[in-house]
Amino acid sequence: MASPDVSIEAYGEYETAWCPGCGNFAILKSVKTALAGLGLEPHQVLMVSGIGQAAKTPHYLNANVFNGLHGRSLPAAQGAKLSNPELKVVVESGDGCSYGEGGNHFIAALRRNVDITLLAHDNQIYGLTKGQASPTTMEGQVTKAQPGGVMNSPFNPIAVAVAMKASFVARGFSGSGELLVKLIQQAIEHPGFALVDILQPCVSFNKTNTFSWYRERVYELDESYDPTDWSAAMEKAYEFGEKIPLGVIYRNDRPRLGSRIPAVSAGPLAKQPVPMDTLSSIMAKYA
Amino acid sequence: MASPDVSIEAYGEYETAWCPGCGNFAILKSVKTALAGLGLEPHQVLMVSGIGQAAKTPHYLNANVFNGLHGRSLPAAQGAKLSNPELKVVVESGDGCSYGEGGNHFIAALRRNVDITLLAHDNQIYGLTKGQASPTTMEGQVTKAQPGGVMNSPFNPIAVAVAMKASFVARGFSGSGELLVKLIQQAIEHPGFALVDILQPCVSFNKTNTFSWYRERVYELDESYDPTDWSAAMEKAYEFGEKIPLGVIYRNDRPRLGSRIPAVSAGPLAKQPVPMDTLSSIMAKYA
Amino acid sequence: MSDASVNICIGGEAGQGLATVGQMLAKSLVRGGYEITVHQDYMSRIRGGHNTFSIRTSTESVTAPIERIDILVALAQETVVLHAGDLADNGLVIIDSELDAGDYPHIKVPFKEIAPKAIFTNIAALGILAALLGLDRDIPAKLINDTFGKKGQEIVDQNVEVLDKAMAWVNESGADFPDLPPAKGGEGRLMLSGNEAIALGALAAGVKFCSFYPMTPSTSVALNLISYGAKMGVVVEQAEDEIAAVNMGLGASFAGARTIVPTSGGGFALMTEGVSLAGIIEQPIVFALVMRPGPATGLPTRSEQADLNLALYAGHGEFPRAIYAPGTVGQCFDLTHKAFDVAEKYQSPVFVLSDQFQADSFRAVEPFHLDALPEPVLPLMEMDDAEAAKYERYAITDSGVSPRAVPGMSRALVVADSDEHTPDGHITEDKMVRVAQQDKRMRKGQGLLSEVIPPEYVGDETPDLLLVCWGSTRGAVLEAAQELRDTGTSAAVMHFSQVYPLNAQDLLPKLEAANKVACVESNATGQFADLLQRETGYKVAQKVLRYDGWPFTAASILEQLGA
Amino acid sequence: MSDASVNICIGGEAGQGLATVGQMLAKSLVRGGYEITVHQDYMSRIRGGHNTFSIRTSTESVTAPIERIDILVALAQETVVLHAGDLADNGLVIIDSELDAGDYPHIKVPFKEIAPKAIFTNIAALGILAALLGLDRDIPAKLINDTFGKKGQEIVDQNVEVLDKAMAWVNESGADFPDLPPAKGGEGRLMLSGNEAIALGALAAGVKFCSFYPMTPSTSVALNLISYGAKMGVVVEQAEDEIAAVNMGLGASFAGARTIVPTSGGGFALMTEGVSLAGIIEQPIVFALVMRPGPATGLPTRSEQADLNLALYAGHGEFPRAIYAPGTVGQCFDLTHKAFDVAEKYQSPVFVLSDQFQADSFRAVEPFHLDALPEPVLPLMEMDDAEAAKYERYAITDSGVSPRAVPGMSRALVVADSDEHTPDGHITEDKMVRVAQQDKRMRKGQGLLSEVIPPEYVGDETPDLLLVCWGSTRGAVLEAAQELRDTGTSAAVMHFSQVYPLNAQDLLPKLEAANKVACVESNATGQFADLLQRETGYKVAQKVLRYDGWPFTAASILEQLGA
Ligand SMILES: Cc1ncc(C[n+]2csc(CCOP(=O)(O)OP(=O)(O)O)c2C)c(N)n1
Ligand SMILES: Cc1ncc(C[n+]2csc(CCOP(=O)(O)OP(=O)(O)O)c2C)c(N)n1
Ligand code: SF4
Ligand code: SF4
Ligand SMILES: [Mg+2]
Ligand SMILES: [Mg+2]
Repeated sequence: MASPDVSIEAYGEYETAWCPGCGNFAILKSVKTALAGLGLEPHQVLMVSGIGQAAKTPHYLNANVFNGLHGRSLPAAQGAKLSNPELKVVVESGDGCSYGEGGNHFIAALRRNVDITLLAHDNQIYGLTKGQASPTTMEGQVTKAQPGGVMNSPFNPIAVAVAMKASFVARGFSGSGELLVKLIQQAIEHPGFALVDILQPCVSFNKTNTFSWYRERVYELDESYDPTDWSAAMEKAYEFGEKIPLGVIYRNDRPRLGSRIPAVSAGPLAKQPVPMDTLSSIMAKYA
Repeated sequence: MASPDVSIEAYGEYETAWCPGCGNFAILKSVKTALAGLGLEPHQVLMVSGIGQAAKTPHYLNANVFNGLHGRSLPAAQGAKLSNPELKVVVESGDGCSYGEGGNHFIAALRRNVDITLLAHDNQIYGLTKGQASPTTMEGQVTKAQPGGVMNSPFNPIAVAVAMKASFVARGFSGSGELLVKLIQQAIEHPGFALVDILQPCVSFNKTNTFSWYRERVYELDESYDPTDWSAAMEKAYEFGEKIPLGVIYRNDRPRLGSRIPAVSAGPLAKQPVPMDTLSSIMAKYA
Repeated sequence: MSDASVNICIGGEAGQGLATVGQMLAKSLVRGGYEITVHQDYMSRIRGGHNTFSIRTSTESVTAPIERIDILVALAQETVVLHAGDLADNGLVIIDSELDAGDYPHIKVPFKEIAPKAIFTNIAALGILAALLGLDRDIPAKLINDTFGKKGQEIVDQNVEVLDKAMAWVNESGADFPDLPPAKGGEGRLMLSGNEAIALGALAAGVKFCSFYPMTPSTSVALNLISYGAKMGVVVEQAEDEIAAVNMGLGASFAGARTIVPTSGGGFALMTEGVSLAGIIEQPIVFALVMRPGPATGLPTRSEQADLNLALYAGHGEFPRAIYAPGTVGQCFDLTHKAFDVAEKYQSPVFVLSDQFQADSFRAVEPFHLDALPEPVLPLMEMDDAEAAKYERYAITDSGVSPRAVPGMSRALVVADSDEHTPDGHITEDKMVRVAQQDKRMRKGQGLLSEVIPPEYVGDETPDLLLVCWGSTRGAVLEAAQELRDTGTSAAVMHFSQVYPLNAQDLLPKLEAANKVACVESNATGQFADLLQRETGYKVAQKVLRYDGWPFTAASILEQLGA
Repeated sequence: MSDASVNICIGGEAGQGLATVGQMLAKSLVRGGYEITVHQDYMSRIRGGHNTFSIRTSTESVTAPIERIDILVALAQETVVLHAGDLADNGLVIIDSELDAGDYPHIKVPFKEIAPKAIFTNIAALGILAALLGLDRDIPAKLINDTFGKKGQEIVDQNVEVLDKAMAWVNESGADFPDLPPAKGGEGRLMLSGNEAIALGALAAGVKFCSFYPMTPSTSVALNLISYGAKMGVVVEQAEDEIAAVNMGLGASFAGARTIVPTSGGGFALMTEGVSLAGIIEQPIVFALVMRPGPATGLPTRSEQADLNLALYAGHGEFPRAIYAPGTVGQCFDLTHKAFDVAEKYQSPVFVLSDQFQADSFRAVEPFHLDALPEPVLPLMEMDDAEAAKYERYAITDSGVSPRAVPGMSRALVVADSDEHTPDGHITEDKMVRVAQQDKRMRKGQGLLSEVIPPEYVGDETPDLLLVCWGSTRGAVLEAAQELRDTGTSAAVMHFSQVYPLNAQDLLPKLEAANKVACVESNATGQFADLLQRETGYKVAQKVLRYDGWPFTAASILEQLGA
C-alpha cells in the first residue's frame, strides 16, 4: 500500500501553539520525515492523541486525526486499528496523558499487543496545565504543585514495558533527530504494540531535564546491543542518570491481537457485509 | 497501641456468600489470625475493599470497613491512611479489582508508597461476574467471554511491582495458611506500601488454576533467598509455571509518603485544630 | 384479583440449575403456543442463597409478573419458607420427598428415584411440570434433543428417558393440576430475553464492534454478541475498564464500525466523559444501558429505572442525544436496531435503556422479518480525489449533520477533535467558530425531535385516570389499567418507548384530556414525571413508585393507586 | 451606554507577563479604595497567542466586565489589531514606541528607555497606568515593596526606580487621561479572585484534605491550598487521575478529614461514580466544580455555565445533594465555607459551582470576620465503650441523618458500604431493608430543603421584566437591570446562589408576579430555566443565552432582550 515517493511536504507545515524552543518541534519534524520515508500517504495514516501539548501534534500535519480525551488515546487507537487493520495508527501523547491519566490503558495496551505505535513525548512534566509533576518527574523536583519536592518515585515506562515483555520498546530524544526518525519507522513497521518514549525538553516548566541535561547524558546503543536479550534490556531500562541509552531497548515477536481475530484479518470492518442469512439461522435457534 | 492478648474470636465469625470450597475462606481465616496475632483490636483496623467476591471479605470480620467501588479501593485506602496514620489499613480485593479496573491506582500506589497493605486475592478470574478473564488469567484459557482463549499476555503483578521497586512484594497461597499469616503480618508491619498477591482457587469458574494446580507448583522461599536483592527478585517474579515461589519476593526501605508530609506526621487530621490565627495572617496578605 | 394465567415459580439455591429447568419449561410453553412472562430473581453470589425463576403463562397475552404462585417448585427447603405463603388457594408445592412442605398442598417427588444421577434432576422437574400442565410430551422431548443433540444421542436418550419417567410418575401418582387450555400462539415464535433481543437487534443492524467491561445485568448483551461474533464478523473486546470500553468504541466507530457499548449504572457513570466526547466529535455510538438499583453498588442483581437522569445528562457540556426505553422484548430488538440508524443519521450517542427485569425476562416473540428492515444509514465510503481534497468533517449544514467520511477509505482526511474546532476538524479558540459549531451540533436535535416515536396510547381518550409509564413497566401498567376498566374505572395508558427527546406540543393535549394522571416508574423520585414537567410544564397528580429492586406487578400499582 | 467606570485592557502574548501588570494595577486600585472587576481572557497555550487582562474600575460598585475599552495597553502589535476597535471615543492606546497604533489615539512609550532590562517592562507599564489614572505614587511603590521584599532591598529599589521613571515620563510627555475621581472604599479590603476565595473559604471551614488532578480552570483552588498546606495542616495530594481524586477524598473524609475535591467538566465527569458512592455511604464531601465550555475538551480556558445538569444528576441511582452557585467573589468564600457544614450535617455531597470567568476574576472584597463564622458541624469522635458496642453507622432516624462516627477514635466499628446495607453497614439484598435505607437517605433531602438559601431579589416586586440568573452572571444581570430602570423599564433581578434544591412554593408567586420573566445563563440550552420548570412548572418567557466562552456584559444581555 505504501508508495515510495511521498515527500515530507505532503505532510504540510502549520503554525503551532508551542513555546519557542520546545522539543515538540523536533519531534513533529521527525514524525513527518518518518512517515514520508516509509512512503505512507497522509490518508493512510491515523494519528490519535489525548490532551496536552504533545497531544496537539496531530493538528500540525496532514493525516486522519482522532484527537480525543486526556489519557484516553490508547483505547481509541486500538478500537480504530481493530476496526481497520489497513490504517497505520500512531498515537502521540505526553507523559501525563500516557502514564498518568492513561496508566491503566498503557499497561493494558502492552498486554493486548495491537499493532499501533505510541510516541510518548516525555518532558517529565505536565506542560499544558503549567508545570505540575507528571509520573516521570524526578524525585525531589520542586514544582508549584509540589513545593516540597516530588515524593513519589518516578514511573519508568521502559522498565515497566520490558518487565511486561511488551513487544517493542524504544527510547528516543527530540534532539537526536536522525535516530528518532529510524526509531519511529521501526516502531510503525513492528507488527504489534510499539512504544517509543521520547525525551523532550519543556523549556517553560522543566528546568531540571533541559536540552543540555539530556544532551550530556544520552548515547546511542550500538550494534553490539541485542534488543532481543530480555535481561540486558531490563538492565538498560534502569540506566537513567549519568547515562541514558537511546535506541530499541527490547523487542520480541509475540503475536499481535488482531492477527488472532478472524473478523479483523478480513480487512476493514466497515467494508464487510452483514451476513443476514447467518443471522436468520441464528435466530431460528430461538424458535 | 497494639495489645498483646487479642484473640481471633474478637474478629467474629460470619456467614459468607462464597461458594463451598472457595479459597477465600482460608484467606479470611489467615487475615483474622494475622490481625489477632499482631495484637490489633478490631477498632484499630480499617479494611478497605472494592467490589467482587474477594472484596466481600471485610463484611466477614469485625473491623472498621470502607467497602467502596470496584477497582477503587487503593485511592480510598490511601486517603484514609493519610488522614489517620494511626489506623492499620488493609485492602482486600480481587485480581480484577486490583489489576484490572484499578490498574492505574495500583501502579500509582506502588510509586506513592503510603503505609497500607494490599491483599490481592488472585483467583486469576472475575468471580462475581461469573467467569470472564481477569488480567491474570493465563493466555489461551477459555472462558464464556473469551471462547477463542485469552489472547492477552497475563499481567504479572509481582514482576511489575518489583520492576517499579515497590517497597514490599510478596506472594502467598490460600492453601499455605501458616505462611500466609506470616506474610500478612510482615506486610502490615512494613512501613510503606505492601503487596501480598494471594493465589486463591475459584472452584466455580477457574478450572485451570485449581487448588491442586497451585499445590503442585508452590514452594516456600527459604532462608537462603535474599528479598533485598533486586535482581534475584526480578528473576523470581517470572517463576510462574512448573514452580511458583511463595514468600517475600522483594523488599526495600524507601521512605513512605506520609513520613514526608508534616501534617500527616502530627497524627489524625480529624484531631488537629484549625489554626485560625495563621489563616488571619494569610488573609491579610490579600489586603 | 383473578386471571386465567398460571404462575410457576421455581426456587432454589444458586448453582442448583433452576434457570435450566425454568428456561426449558418456558421454551416448551412457547413452542406449545402459550404466552409467557419470566421474572428471574437472583442474588449477587454464585452458589447458595436463594433464587427464583418464575414463569407466568397463559393462552392470552401476559405482560407482567404476578405475586400469586400457582405451582411452586421447591428445590430447596428455603423455597417453602420464603415463597409458599404466596401460594394460590388451589396452588401446589412440588418438592423433593426428602424436603418438607409443611401444611401447604404439595406433591412429594422422589427425584432420586426418577433421576439416576443428580445431574438429571432438572429434567425430572421439567417432566413433572410438563405433565402437570398437560403439555404434549413431544415438545419437551424435542427440546431435549435440540439442546443436548451436540453432546451425542446417548445423552439425549438418557435425558428423554428421565423426562418420560417423570411424566409417567405424575400420571401414576395421581397428582393433579388443571391442564392448561389449548394454546393459540402461531408458528415460528421465538423465546427471547430482553438482553438477547438487544444483541440480536444489534446484529440485525450490522453491529461490527462491541467493547465492554463485565457488569451485571448488562454482561449478557456482550456475551450474546461474543457467541455469534466469529460467524457474524463482529469484534468484541473486553476492555480493561469502562473508560477504555467507551473510548475504544468511539475509535472503532470513527474507523467505520457500527458500535455498541453495553453497561450498567456504575460502569456507565465512568463513561460519561466519553459520552461528551461522542457529542463534540459527533460520533455515532449506541449504548445499551441496562439498569440496576443504585446508588453505587446498590442491589447489583435487581431491577430499577433510576438511571434515566444519568442517561439524559451524562457528559459535560451540551449536545443532542436520543434515548429509547423498550417496553417489550420485541421492542428491545426493534429499538436497538433503530438506535444504530439514528446514531448514524444524527452522528450522536443513542441509548437503549433497559433494566435487569427486562434483561432476564423471557417472552414469546413474533418472528422478526429481517428482509423488511429498513436499509441502513451509512457513512461516506467512496469519494473521488477532488471531493476528498475539499472534504471537511464538520462542514456547516442546515440540518447540522455534516457528511461523515470514514478514514482510509478515500484520500479525504478525517479529523475528529475533542476541542472546539473549525469545519476541517482542527482546534480553534475563535468565538464565532465556536458558536457556529455549537449551533450546528444543537440543530441535529431538531432532526432527532422530528423522528421521535410517539408514546403508545391505550384506552379512552378522556379517561378518568391516565397511567403514564416508560420502559419495562409497560406490561404491569397495561394489566393494571385493564383491571381498572374491568372494575369500572375509565383508565388509559401512555407508554413511552422513547423518553428523549419529547414532543411537548403533542403530549400536552393528551395529558390534559385526562381527569387525573399518574406516572408509574421504578425509582424513588419519579424521574420521568419530572422530565415531563421540565419539557411540558405538566405536573402529574401522582407518582407511583417502586424501588425495592423488584418489578412492578398490576397489584402493586393498584395498591398505590388505592384501587 | 455610558457609565462612570474606566476599563483598562492589557493585551499581549502569553508569557509577556501581562497578568503581573494587571494584578499589580488591580491591587493598587483596590488599595486606593476603588472597586474593580477583572476579566482574564487567555488561550490554552503557554507562550504566544494573545491574551488580555481587563480591569474595570470605578468609585462605585462595578460587578461585570464591559466591552468598551478606555485604556488599551498593547504589549504586542496584535493587541491593536484585535482590540483597538473597542476603544471608547476618548480612549487611549498605550503602546511601545516600536509598535504601531495606527490612527487610534495613543501614547508611544519608550519602554526600552524607562526599563533598563526587559524584565522591568511590567513595572514600567504599571507606572504609566498609575500616572495616567492619577493614582498616588506611594500605593504602587508600597505594593512593589510588599511583592518583592523577600527578594531583597536592591530588587525593590530597582523596581521602584522604574516605577518613578515611568510616572515621571507620563508627566513630562504631557500624555493625558482624566484622573480617577477620589475613591470611597474602606480599610482592609482584600483583592481576591473567585478561586482564591474558594480556597480561603475552605481553609476557614477547616479543610484538612484535598485530592485533585490538574485541570484548568480549577487547578488554582488546589494550588492555593498547597501553598498554605504546610502552615494550615492541610494534606493536598495530586492524584493519578480524577477517579483516584474522588475516591481518595472519600477515604479521607471517612477517616475524619474535611475534604474538598476541585475539578472541572471532564474531570468531574470521571468522578460521577464516586459521587454516587458518596450518596450511598453518606460521606460528606465538597466538590468545587469550576466550569469551562464543553463538550469534551471544548474551550479549555474559557467560561460557561453548562455543567449545571451534570452536577444535578451526576451519579447513578438517587440520593440528596446541595448545589451552591456563588455570584460574587465574597460568596465564593461564604458558600464554600457553608458547603462543608452542610455536607457534614446531611452527610451528602455538596457542590460549589463556579466558572472560569469568576475563578480568575479579581474583585475588591470586604474583609471576612473569621470570628463570626458559625461553629463547625463535626462528626462523632469520642464514644464510651457501651455506646460504641451498639454503634450503627446507618441507624434509621427521622431526619434521615445517622450519627457519623470516625473510625479509630473510639471502639465503635464504622462500616461504610457501597452495596445496599443493614443499619450496621453490612451488605444486604433484603427488600425491606433496602426501602428503609433508601427512604432514610432521601429524607435528608427535606433537611437540605429547609436550609435552602432563597434567591436574592433586587427591584420592584411586580416588575415588567424579571431577570432570573444564577452563579457568576449576577453582576452583568444587575447592571443590565439598572440600565433598564434608568431608561424607564421596571426591571428586577432574581439571583440564585443556591440552585439545588429549590423551594418551589416560595418561588412561584414571585415569578408569577412579573409581567415577563427572562432567564440569563451562560449555556446553549437554558439549563436553569429548564430546572425551574421541572421544579415549579413555571416556564420562563425568554432564555438569554451566551455560549461563546466569554462572560456576559450588561450590553450583551440588553441586546438579546431587544432593549
Ligand atoms: C480528564 C481531564 N483531566 C485533566 C485535564 C487537564 N489536562 C490537560 S493536559 C494535562 C497534562 C498534560 O501533561 P502531558 O500529558 O505530560 O502533556 P504535555 O502538555 O506535557 O505535553 C492535563 C492534566 C483534561 N484535559 N482532562
Ligand atoms: C464500575 C464497575 N464495573 C464493573 C462492575 C462489575 N464487577 C463486579 S465484581 C467484578 C469483577 C470481580 O473480579 P475480581 O476483582 O477478580 O474479584 P473476584 O470476584 O474474582 O474475587 C466486576 C467486573 C462493578 N461492580 N463496577
Ligand atoms: S509548555 Fe513545555 S511542552 Fe508545552 S509547548 Fe511550552 S515548552 Fe513545549
Ligand atoms: S465464584 Fe469463585 S471466587 Fe467467587 S466465591 Fe465462588 S469459588 Fe470463590
Ligand atoms: Mg508532559
Ligand atoms: Mg478474581
